[in-house]
Amino acid sequence: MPPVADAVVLSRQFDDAEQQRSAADLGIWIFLATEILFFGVLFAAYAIMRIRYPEAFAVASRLTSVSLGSINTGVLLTSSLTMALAVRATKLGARKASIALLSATLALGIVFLAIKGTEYYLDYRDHLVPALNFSHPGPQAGQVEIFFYMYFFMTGVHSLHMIAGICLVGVMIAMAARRAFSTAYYTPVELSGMYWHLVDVVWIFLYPLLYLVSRS
Amino acid sequence: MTTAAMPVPRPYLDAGFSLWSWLSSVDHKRIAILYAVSITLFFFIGGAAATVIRMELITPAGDLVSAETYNKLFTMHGVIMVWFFLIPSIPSTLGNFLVPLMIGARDLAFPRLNLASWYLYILGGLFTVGALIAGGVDTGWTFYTPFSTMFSNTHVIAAAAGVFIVGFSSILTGLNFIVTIHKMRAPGMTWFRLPLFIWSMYASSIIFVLATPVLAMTLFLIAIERFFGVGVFDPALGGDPLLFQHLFWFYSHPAVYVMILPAMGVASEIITCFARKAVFAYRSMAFAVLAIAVVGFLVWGHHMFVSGQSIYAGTVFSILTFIVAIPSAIKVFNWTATLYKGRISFHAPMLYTLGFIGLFTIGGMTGLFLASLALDMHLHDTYFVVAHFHYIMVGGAVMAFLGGIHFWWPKITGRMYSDSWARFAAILVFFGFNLTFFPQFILGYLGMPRRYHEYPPEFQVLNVLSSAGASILAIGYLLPLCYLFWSLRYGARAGPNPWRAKGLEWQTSSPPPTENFGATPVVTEAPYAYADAAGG
Amino acid sequence: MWNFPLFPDRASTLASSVDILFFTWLALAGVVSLAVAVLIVFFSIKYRAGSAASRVMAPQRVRTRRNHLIEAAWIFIPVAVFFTMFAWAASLYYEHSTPPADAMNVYVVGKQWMWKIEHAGGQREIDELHVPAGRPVHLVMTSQDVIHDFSMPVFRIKQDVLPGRYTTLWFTATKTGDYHLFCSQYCGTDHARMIGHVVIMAPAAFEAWLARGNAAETMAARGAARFRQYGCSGCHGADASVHAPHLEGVYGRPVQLEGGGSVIADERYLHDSVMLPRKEIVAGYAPIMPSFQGQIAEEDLVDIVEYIKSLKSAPDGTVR
Amino acid sequence: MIRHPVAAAQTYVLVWIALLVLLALTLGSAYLPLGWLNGAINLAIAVAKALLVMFFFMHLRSSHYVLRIAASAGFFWLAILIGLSLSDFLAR
Repeated sequence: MPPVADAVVLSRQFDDAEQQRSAADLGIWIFLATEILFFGVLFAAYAIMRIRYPEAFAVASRLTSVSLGSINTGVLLTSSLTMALAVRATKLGARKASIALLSATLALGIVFLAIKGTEYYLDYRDHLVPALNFSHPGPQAGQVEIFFYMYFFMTGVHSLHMIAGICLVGVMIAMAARRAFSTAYYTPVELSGMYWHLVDVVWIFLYPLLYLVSRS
Repeated sequence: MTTAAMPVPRPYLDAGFSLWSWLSSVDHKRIAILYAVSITLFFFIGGAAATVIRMELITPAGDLVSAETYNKLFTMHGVIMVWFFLIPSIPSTLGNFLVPLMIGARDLAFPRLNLASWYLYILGGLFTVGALIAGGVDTGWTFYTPFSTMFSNTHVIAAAAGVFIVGFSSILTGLNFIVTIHKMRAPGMTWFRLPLFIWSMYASSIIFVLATPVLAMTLFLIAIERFFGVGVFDPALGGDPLLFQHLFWFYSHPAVYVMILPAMGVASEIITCFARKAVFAYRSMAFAVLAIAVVGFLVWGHHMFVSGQSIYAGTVFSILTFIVAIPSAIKVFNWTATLYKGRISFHAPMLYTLGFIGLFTIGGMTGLFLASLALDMHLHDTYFVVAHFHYIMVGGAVMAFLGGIHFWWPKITGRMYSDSWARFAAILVFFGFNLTFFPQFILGYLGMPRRYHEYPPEFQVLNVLSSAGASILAIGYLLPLCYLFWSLRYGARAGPNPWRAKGLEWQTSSPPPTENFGATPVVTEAPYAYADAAGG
Repeated sequence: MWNFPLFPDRASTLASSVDILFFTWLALAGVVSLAVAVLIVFFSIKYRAGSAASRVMAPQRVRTRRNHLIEAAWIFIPVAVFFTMFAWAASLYYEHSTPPADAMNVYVVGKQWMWKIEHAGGQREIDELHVPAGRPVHLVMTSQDVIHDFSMPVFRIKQDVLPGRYTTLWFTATKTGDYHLFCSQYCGTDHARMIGHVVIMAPAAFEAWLARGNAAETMAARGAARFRQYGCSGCHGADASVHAPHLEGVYGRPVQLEGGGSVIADERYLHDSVMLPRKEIVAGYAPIMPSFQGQIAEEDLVDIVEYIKSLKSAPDGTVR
Repeated sequence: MIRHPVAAAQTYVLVWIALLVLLALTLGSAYLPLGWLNGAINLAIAVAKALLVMFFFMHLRSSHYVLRIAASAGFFWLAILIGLSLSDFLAR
């Protein structure tokens, strides 16, 4: 470790940098716990609707694009890797590497959204968007529509979180470029990373629930 | 217990006098004042709605306001009182002011987040008041589907948006308190030296952060379902209205504990001070608030015994509800035992608190009537329920809130109010409250449903009694406004510790300086080390 | 004005049981509240500041054995009381959730803001429920729009009435008279006007009332017409070519479901089979029936359900 | 100053590879006709992936126990929400 030469931005309410950093750590985890319950409502609604309409959910899930969904999962998992490496680089004081890795994360995030947008377009083309142009042949139309309502709601809220994450990462890149971080002070990058990973965790659960209900 | 007082530094009230110095302050004490002013405003808006409701109910016929207006009035009364007064009341004012002072910190862990919470609160309030001005909402504060999604023609989305936003204010406040209590305690302030008020703030914060997101997303689902006509709550679309009720009460039942846990914390502080004796069984008091917070999450289905919920689920929720009553019962017994062999004096805060214990006991016991499955078949959605939860929320939470305001007023403002006026107001509120709400228990057992704009004539006498009580209650609530304002200018200087109370907040000057303490205090003894009572 | 009631009339077998439960709670709550109040007042006077009462041996923060015993007592005594009361209330509730087999069915459809009630004989009434004393009555209820609640304080019972689903209530009236009927679940503008009467009549008077009622035809007869009108008979009729379950005698019998399990074909099952045909599919049949959700009014559906109930099984006693 | 030791870059890469392998497994298994097991496997793999992300990328492995409690609280309360709701929907 290089000696801590850089000044830590210490807020007046804290006694030392360690207290400040551990407060931030605890704060972000509590925030993430609220995010889990925020998404949790959708998972609960999904579970109850799926138990109620198992066949319709199986039919509907087959209408999603499993290839794009799987690729997107890979993209997001990879972005988590670059994010984790970016945090590590920032902690080590490797500014250029950190900027590069953050930029990669940002790019992968945009790729994810682009693929998601493509899927939305395909769904629109196939008349699968509830309230907009939904139509499905056969007697289960209403129940299939419920699946797609959940699908758009869950992925939509997730995408909003992705957009927020991308903005955060953008700010981190700008801050890193301004040399705002040091080996002693990197809390913003770390917290952005935590947020990014949690959004990834949410997707890890969305993926099998939306794309893989009944492929066999 | 702590270092000697420094030469009196500049009080936080003098840190700036412009409006902007308040609106941009990140000092937890100034933010507490911002909240105090705003929740008082909302309390009187909600109270005005209640006044018209009680006036309407003086006669059996719906002759004062139309049915539409009446429905909008009780909705606004509920929405404003629950989300804009009761839930933020003690945590956002007394909690904000006292949490750092009581644990010996300079501020909350995230002061700017704290200010952001207040702005979110105001933004949410603007949406809700906007919905009110634009024509109101008539769904009831419970937003039950499919009425709220498909059948109501009022401004449901705007009101839901207001509640959604104010939810994030609660979340951020809770997050701030948890981190502060974990990380910012002064040296020597171990977990079991924390004042019980801090324990109650901690328990409430757990509920804030874990329950509120569920409400937020549920209201989001309501808004989308209403706007786009697709969703999971309307049976006509293949959804289930009981799903909404589960999600709603998963938040809204713990939210009741967010109202009463802080009140319990306040009561514990005041009783021990005016009995000059340590709280009886401190540890079990601390564990009781945590138990209430956690088990309180497992009982929401008792709002749904007659909703068409499975009878087995109803059984589970019923027994869990009995279990959650046990820690509350323990607290009541422990407060009573605290009085034993004390040296009790009866200043206004103590009168409010003794009133709180009595009313909370009645409210809690009647809750058990409602938890009994077969009895709830009769009492559900009647005035019995209305009386029960007003005993908890108004008799409990508001009494304790007023007690707390009177207790810490000298600390917050540096001034003493007129104790005789304050005692008179406390007694007036107690009698007014009982006259308002006790007849409603009888009305409920007679079967009068809640949310009725008109009612059968044989219920009139009891309703008139209730309305008469409400007018006494209104005077009881307006009085403190007068003498407390009066004290700001003419009250005697309080000094650092007018009640000779224990606790770090009393060791700094009144009003405290911006940095709270001259030097970080060091804690060396258990809480409530009142020595007077011992040794006869 | 001054002879207002303080306690409601009681007109069912259940009502007295609920009242006993209520008075037990009232006694318990009274004892506890009074004990707390008396202790607070007593301590407040005896130990007021400046009083000469002895404070020796005050339980001052010392965690003594005696304190533990006191605490244990006021934890475990309430626990025991609570569990007893829970069990009592729950058993009463269960008793109340299982209607006797010989109960007479009455159908209730709630809509903003009225109660439409239909008797098996086809008699219809609005905001009034005529029932005989001394005979169990089983209410099968549903809503055309929002959630309502059918509340009869005189029987000490109520039940939410949900759209898209049947909920039930039952009672045996014991006393003739005219009592309140309320909607207890807030349902919109005229919620307070969704009220009516429960008229309990002596059995003979009730029969007379039924006879002079407005029934042109029985519910089953009306249901038979609806059965054809909505096209049900096209598949479920005797000479239909589609492979659909026959409905003769199905009511009250267990139905084997696709994917295992069975369910008793009660009113709820018949209702859901029309509205949500894919929820419980009869074993051996393709899930081809369309949902009638939004196509059929609940008022018509209760007629059809009553018609299906009236279909007797084939002479050999089996379901074809 | 830095309390958390910085993990080696290889660790992160290995975790990433494990995640991609699990992704392939879950995708592949979804095409095998296993009945209800499909859903169970999918969920189990999702839990495994989430744990990997949280323990390694989010450093729960080396975190103070209070942070682990905070992290599990969200999931625990979600389990309460889903579990007790299902006690109604499954028993109706």
